[in-house]
Amino acid sequence: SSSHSLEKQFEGFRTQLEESGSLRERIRAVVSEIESTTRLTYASLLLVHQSRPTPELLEKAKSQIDVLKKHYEQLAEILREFPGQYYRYHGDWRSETQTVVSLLTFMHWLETGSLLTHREAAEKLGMDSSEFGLDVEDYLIGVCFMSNELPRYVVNQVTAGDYDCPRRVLRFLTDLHAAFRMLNLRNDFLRKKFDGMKYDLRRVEEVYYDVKIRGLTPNGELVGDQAVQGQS
Amino acid sequence: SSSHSLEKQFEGFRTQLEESGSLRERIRAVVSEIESTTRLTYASLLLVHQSRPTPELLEKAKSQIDVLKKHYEQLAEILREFPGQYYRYHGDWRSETQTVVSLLTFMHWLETGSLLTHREAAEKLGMDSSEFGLDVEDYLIGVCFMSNELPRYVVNQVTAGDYDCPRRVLRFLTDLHAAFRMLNLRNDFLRKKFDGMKYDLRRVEEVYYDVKIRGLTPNGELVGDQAVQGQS
Amino acid sequence: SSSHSLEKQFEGFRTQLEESGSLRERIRAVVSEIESTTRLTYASLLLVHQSRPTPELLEKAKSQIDVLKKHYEQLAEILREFPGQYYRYHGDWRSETQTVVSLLTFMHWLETGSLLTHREAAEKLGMDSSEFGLDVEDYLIGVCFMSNELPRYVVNQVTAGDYDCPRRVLRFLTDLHAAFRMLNLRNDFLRKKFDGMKYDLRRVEEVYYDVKIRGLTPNGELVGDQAVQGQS
Amino acid sequence: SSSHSLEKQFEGFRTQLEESGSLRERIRAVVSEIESTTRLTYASLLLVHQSRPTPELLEKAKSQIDVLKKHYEQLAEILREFPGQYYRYHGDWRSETQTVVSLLTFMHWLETGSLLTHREAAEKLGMDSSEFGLDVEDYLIGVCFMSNELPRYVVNQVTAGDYDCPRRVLRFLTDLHAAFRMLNLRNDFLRKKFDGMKYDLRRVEEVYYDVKIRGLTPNGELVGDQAVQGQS
Amino acid sequence: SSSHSLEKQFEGFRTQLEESGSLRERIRAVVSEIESTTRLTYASLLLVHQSRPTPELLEKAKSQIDVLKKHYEQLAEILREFPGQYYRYHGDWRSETQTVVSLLTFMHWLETGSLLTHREAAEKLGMDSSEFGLDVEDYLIGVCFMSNELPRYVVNQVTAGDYDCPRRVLRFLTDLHAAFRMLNLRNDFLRKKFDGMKYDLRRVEEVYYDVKIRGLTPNGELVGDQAVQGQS
Amino acid sequence: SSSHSLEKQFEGFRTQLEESGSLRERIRAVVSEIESTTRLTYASLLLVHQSRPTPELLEKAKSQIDVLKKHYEQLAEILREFPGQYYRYHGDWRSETQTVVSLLTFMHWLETGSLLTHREAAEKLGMDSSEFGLDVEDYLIGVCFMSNELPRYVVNQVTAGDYDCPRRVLRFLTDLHAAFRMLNLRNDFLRKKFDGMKYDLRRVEEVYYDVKIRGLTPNGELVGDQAVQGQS
Amino acid sequence: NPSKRARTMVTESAMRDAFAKYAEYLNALNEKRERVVKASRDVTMNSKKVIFQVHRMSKYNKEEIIEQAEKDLTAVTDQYMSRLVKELQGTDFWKLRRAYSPGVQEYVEAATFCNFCKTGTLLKLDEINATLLPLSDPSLEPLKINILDYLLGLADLTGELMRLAIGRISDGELDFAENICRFVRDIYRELTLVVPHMDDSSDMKQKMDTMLQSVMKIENACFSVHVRGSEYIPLLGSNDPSSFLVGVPDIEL
Amino acid sequence: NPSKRARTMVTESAMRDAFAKYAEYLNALNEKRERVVKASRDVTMNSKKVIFQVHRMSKYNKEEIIEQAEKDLTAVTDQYMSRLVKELQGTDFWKLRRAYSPGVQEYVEAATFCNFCKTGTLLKLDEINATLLPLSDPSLEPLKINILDYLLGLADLTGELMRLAIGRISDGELDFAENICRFVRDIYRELTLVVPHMDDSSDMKQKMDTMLQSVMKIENACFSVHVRGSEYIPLLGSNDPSSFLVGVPDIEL
Ligand SMILES: [Mn+2]
Ligand SMILES: [Mn+2]
Repeated sequence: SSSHSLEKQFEGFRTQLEESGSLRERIRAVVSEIESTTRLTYASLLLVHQSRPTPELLEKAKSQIDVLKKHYEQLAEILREFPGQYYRYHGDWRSETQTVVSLLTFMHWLETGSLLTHREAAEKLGMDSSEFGLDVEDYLIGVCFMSNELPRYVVNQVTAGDYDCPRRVLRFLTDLHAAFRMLNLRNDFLRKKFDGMKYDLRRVEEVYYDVKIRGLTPNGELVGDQAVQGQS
Repeated sequence: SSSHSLEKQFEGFRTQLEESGSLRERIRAVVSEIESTTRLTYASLLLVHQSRPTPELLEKAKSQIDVLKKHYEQLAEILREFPGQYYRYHGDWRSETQTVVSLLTFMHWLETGSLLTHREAAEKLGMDSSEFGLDVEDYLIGVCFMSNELPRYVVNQVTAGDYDCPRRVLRFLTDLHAAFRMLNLRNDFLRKKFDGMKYDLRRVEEVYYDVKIRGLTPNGELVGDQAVQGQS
Repeated sequence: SSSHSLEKQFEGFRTQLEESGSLRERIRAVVSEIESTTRLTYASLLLVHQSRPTPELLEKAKSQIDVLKKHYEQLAEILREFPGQYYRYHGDWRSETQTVVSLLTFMHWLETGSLLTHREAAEKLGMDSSEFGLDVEDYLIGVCFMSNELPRYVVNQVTAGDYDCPRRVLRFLTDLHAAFRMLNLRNDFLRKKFDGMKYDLRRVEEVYYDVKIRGLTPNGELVGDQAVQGQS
Repeated sequence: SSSHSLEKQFEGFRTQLEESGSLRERIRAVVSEIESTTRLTYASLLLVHQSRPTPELLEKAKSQIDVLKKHYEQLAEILREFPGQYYRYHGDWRSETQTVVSLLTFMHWLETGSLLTHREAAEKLGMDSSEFGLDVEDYLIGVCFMSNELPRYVVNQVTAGDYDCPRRVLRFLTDLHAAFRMLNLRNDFLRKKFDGMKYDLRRVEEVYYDVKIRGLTPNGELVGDQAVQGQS
Repeated sequence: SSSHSLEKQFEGFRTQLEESGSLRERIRAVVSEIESTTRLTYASLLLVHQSRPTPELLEKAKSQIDVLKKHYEQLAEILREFPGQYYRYHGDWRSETQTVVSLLTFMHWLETGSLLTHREAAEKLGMDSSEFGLDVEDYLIGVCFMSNELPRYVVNQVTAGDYDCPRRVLRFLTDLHAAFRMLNLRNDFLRKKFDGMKYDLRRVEEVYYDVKIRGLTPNGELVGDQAVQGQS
Repeated sequence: SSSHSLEKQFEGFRTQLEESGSLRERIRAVVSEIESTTRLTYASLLLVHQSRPTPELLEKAKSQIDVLKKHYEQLAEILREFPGQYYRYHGDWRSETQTVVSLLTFMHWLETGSLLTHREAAEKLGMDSSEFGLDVEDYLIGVCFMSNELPRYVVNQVTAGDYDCPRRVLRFLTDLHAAFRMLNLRNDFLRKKFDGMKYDLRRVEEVYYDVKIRGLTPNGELVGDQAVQGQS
Repeated sequence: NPSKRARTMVTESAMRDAFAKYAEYLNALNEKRERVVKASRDVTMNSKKVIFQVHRMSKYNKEEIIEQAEKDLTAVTDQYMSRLVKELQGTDFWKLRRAYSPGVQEYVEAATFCNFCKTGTLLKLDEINATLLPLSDPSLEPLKINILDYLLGLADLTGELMRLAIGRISDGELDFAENICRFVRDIYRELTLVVPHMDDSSDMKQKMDTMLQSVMKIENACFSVHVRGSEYIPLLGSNDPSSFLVGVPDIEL
Repeated sequence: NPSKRARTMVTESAMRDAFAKYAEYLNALNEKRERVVKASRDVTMNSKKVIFQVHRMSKYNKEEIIEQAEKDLTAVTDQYMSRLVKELQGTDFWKLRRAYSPGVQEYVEAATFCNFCKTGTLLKLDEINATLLPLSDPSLEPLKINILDYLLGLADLTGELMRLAIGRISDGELDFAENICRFVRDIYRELTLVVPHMDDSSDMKQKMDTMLQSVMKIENACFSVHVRGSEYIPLLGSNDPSSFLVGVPDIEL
């Protein structure tokens, strides 16, 4: 009967949805591990605001990256069983991955002063295969999150006596902001985050201004004054 | 019969409702172009905060104004088919136009140090006909937006060594603020934006204070107490 | 000087803003009169639900239409001073006008048994010029409001012994509903109002069958079209 | 000294602020009693919907009115200590008093078929002094609440065989509704409640229709067409 | 008849509701005058930030106080017709009165260097009767608003060469802050405003130290209490 | 050091909270089973609205109760390990248990026409020990949910030709409502649900009215007409 | 320090190169999404028209109306769904789901609505997907409407069925209304079991509430006709309660 | 049918009996809850006063102020917490938690605030619970503040510490402010690790945001003093940046 065939179709739906549900549970278990590792790493990295010696902190944090990478490999493995469904479950690890990216890029910046690229980030996480890649938007959002850390970092570094820090951060952030402007962003989450970067930039400019107007220089001498005048 | 004439009347309604719907879609397409042009132009103009040479930046930005003007002419053309309906669809381009005004007035201020008038702004956009004009409130809100850029500009100019900038901006902003105070604003969006201008003014005063108390002068020499007293 | 020309320009803005403010106040004063006239007229017209003699009620109500017309002429006059701004202030009289339309169409139906057309309604209100017209959606919403009165009217008429009323209303409402179905409505206020009309239709049918099944006819005989014509 | 006189002044402010806080607590305690008494009284009165003998129910309910009156006297006493501050704390007992009014007016209507006046209601609650009166809007809102009970009452009375009830209620509600329409209500809570009264009226009309069309009369006999016509 | 007495009662209600409505309109008309006078007075008083000569500005502002007083007398007069209803309409003039208080206390401080007391403020506004008084919380909030002006005032005075100003303001604000700390504030609007005062205090201290550390004194010598007295 | 002892304390917190978290996970797993069993049972029981033969439906549903009981025993077992913490985790099974109660009481009512008591419900679920009991409020909320099913049930039963159903349900619901009124409810969720029961009652009264006024009786005869008259 | 400066410039230009790639990627994605959204919007608009067409049904013109609606639906499939299919081909269907989901849901609503009016049964997901198959390039993976969009479409379908039922009762087609009632109840019941397993069930839960309201509106309408009809049986002397409504000669109107 | 009627009456009266029991249970519970809420409200109000008292601190009266605050806190413990403990004794502490949680949180805030000002360290949960132990009847299980309420109280503490820090900087007590900064950072960091494990972390998450704002407000204030101070080193010829603020002779004011 009609009612019976209805029942049968829905029976099938239920089976499929339950399968998808249990897949999701497996994903979530891994994601929760990622989240917890990230949190721990972030917590110890945040000691940079207290001006603890950075290399040590970075060393400790780096050791966690491999743990993260292993988790992402587990994720990749799970999804390999369901080809073409990466984006069906993407929402389950998006936000955690964005935080991971912000962590990685912040660490990289502390070490090198430059921006970790998408490819490099993906490699570090083992997300560089075509089936299980690092979503570009997630990478970019993570970079925005990283930018949010910088004003606080600058403020605390100056308090700790590093008067050259604002200049370095301002240059980096200005370049980063300019690079972002090359992107044609839709009216979405990434756009909103990028709009927020403007405030980071403004805050760093203010800190730089505070240091500059008081003539505070890295070595107690008028370093680079001519350069500044040359630029104006 | 009655039922037939009813039908005929509603046939007419159907046509009208569908026309209005498609008109709105055409408007939105143009407005989205305006939004995108404005965003790009603004992005390049904002390089003034990084002390890039202003004349070049202005040159580049100005070339975009004509693009904007063309878009507004398209809007005007569309609305010419529907006389008297400017304000029916006004809400669809308001907020974009306010940003355009803030762009134009900022550019003009950078070039001349004075406020682009409503008439001038309207002319630049080809919104100076009686059917398709530049709404006064939109103009005023745009001017408020422009004022929001000034504190940042001053901070960055001082950092770059232009110690006369605060004085110039303070004078302009003081006059602008006083002019706005003449208006009897209702408790609406414009009023809220104007209330915000107070904070811009305050910030510029602070920067002027910073420069003044340190005796920093346009010529890079320390001005003594007498100079300060001389002005008071 | 620059500061002086600024002042002069803002002097102009003040004038314009105050004009617009006082215009709005003038509009509101008139609209408030319209609202109050409509409320009183409706209140007395609604005595038809208490089976007061219809011709007298209509007579009294009609005399108010001219008052309303005068008010709309005042509105038109006010707006004539501001050509092209009809839709700028449209929101200030929309909802009141919808009620007026429902009043007019109800009266017209009581008198003639047919739907007052958009053009007729506009004429009665003096809203038939191209600068100051009756918005089609307002008209349609008003018609929906009118339809809401019909079930109540039918119930009370039958209670008072008019057993032919359900038939007449049912025919009218069926045609009206069919006409509305021709429109491809968006999911907005009008659509919602139209959905409600279906319930009016159903209630009137129920009453029609109640009467029918009991063989309650005005004269115990089948009344043909002529009766309706006799009523008009 | 200046600093000392400042201190003394603020000492006084502290006392005043604390007094006002404790006053509010006292008021709330009494209001909570009023709320609870009202709820219980209402609950037993609502047995009229189950066709319990009305006089007994009324007797029981009336005995609670004196309890309420005592509570209002407590309120009055508390406020007597703070002359002129009735409306400062009015919001704390408004909504409870509206329910009390709806209780009183319903009881009165059940007993007499007429509306308890504002003065009578105030007297019953001891709110008839000039310092501690019954706010007119609260009274009117209470009356609207009472009207909401009537459709249910009519339905249940008819079910229980009282076929005359709809006629009586309809007459009362029609008069009440007409009286309310005389008021020029602002767009506030009272207006909204009054708008709801229309639905009560409509429902009672429907029940009256049901009874009428079936020829159900108070005396259990079928009334023919002539009776219906006789009334019209 | 019952219906007639109903009508008569509601006739009375109509009168009362309309009275209350028109009372509110009358209040609002006066309050709008207060608002506009205050705004203009404030606008001209705020020229002290541009270092215009204070005595002149005060003279001009004072002349407006009498205008304000007259408006408050109008309010009092209106409310005298409705004894005990002060707090019924209090919300309609609260926020404007807080601004008025901040204006008065700022002017008084500019003239005398001390805080205008609640009683004095009330007297200046003719709000010193028991029926029409100045609410204590409104006074306190007004004082907080006044404190918000002081940092800006100090910054601009120093810019203009008045190096003694920070010391005077700091002493005043320190005392005021201490006095406020005596109050046990609830977590409401006033508490929030008071929290803001701490930032005003800090900013003024910073300016004080800026001036101090540079040895900027009016005459190059330490100025004692007598100077302050000299100013008053 | 101080920072170290801080760390140690928080280390301890984390361990405890993680334990609690894993306990919660175990609870949730069981609750999810309960939820799924309940849903299935409910879905099949809802066929009573389609007038399938009730005894069969009840039989099928009853067989699920034992499954539910087993799940509750699992819950009890888990919590036995954590004495005194029943109410810490109560929120995790509240809402599901309320639905279970509504299911049980609905089934019981269908079978016996009477209300399953708290004790009986607890027994059926094995929640009758002192450590792991059925919360009284959960029971009462469940009963309210059950009441929400009744209007729909009555409507569908009448459509299926059972004209006595409204009378039976009305009597039950009236008694239930009266019993609830004995409770002194706080302003919480239960109170809100109970307030909703009023609407169920009203709806059933309306259905009873609809059937009664049309003289529809269980056996096609005028059963109990005299009783109704006797009551009036 | 020129070398430092140089290094920074290198860094900066490396960043710009990287971002140029991101920009390219995002532009391509956004443009595709934009096209898909537009296609989806067209599908929505035209599916709504099909639904409106079905609502124009009366007792007398049922066949014509449904026939026309089916033609319209076929046109939607051929003109608009095919465009959507083309835009999506070869792409990850899940990635752009949010861009086309509204259109697909409305299409499901229209297709199942037509089908129910014609056959009284539920058009299955597989059947819909079968009609879409010919639209896509055989070399690529075809677009399959996923379960979620299908179920979301069904949820909206019940609202339209409710409107239809009220209309049918007005037309005296009691049996039709009762069929709808049964059908909607079945769907509602089945959905209660499936919904908790759906990926993102939050908006679906709200739709379930609306759906229950719709079911009850139909039930109340059927109830109302039933008690009314029963009252007249003694008056009419008929035994078939449904006959009374149909029996009223409509020509009179 | 008299037997049927009788049966119904039995049912009805059985129902009433059952509900009489529920009513009794609910009344007892509600009254207890009401008393606990009142006790908790008193604890809140008086704890707030303790906190306000601490804020009255200046550089010169610190010892007195803290001593007075501690006395006030002891009074809160003895008069109000003890009432709460008495109301709760023997009860399931978790069941009524929502009734007393606000009071307990504010108490934790006050106690840890006093303690920090006195010792510069965090008063531990065990220590607080130890002070509560003597308040309860030894034969009954004593009230222990649970971890959740303790953590929620700590979260609010940071807001008060921020206010205190701004005040201390004003008073020239830079070291004090820096201590606060360090302490608040530590707490914030530890909480980030603990919060995700909390039972109901939704409101705590919001508190974490507020807390980060507080941390940054303190950091910004310290920054501001620092750059200002550094500027004057050449002017003053001093080497200790913190000395400049403290060094300004306050008597002048
Ligand atoms: Mn739809
Ligand atoms: Mn606090």
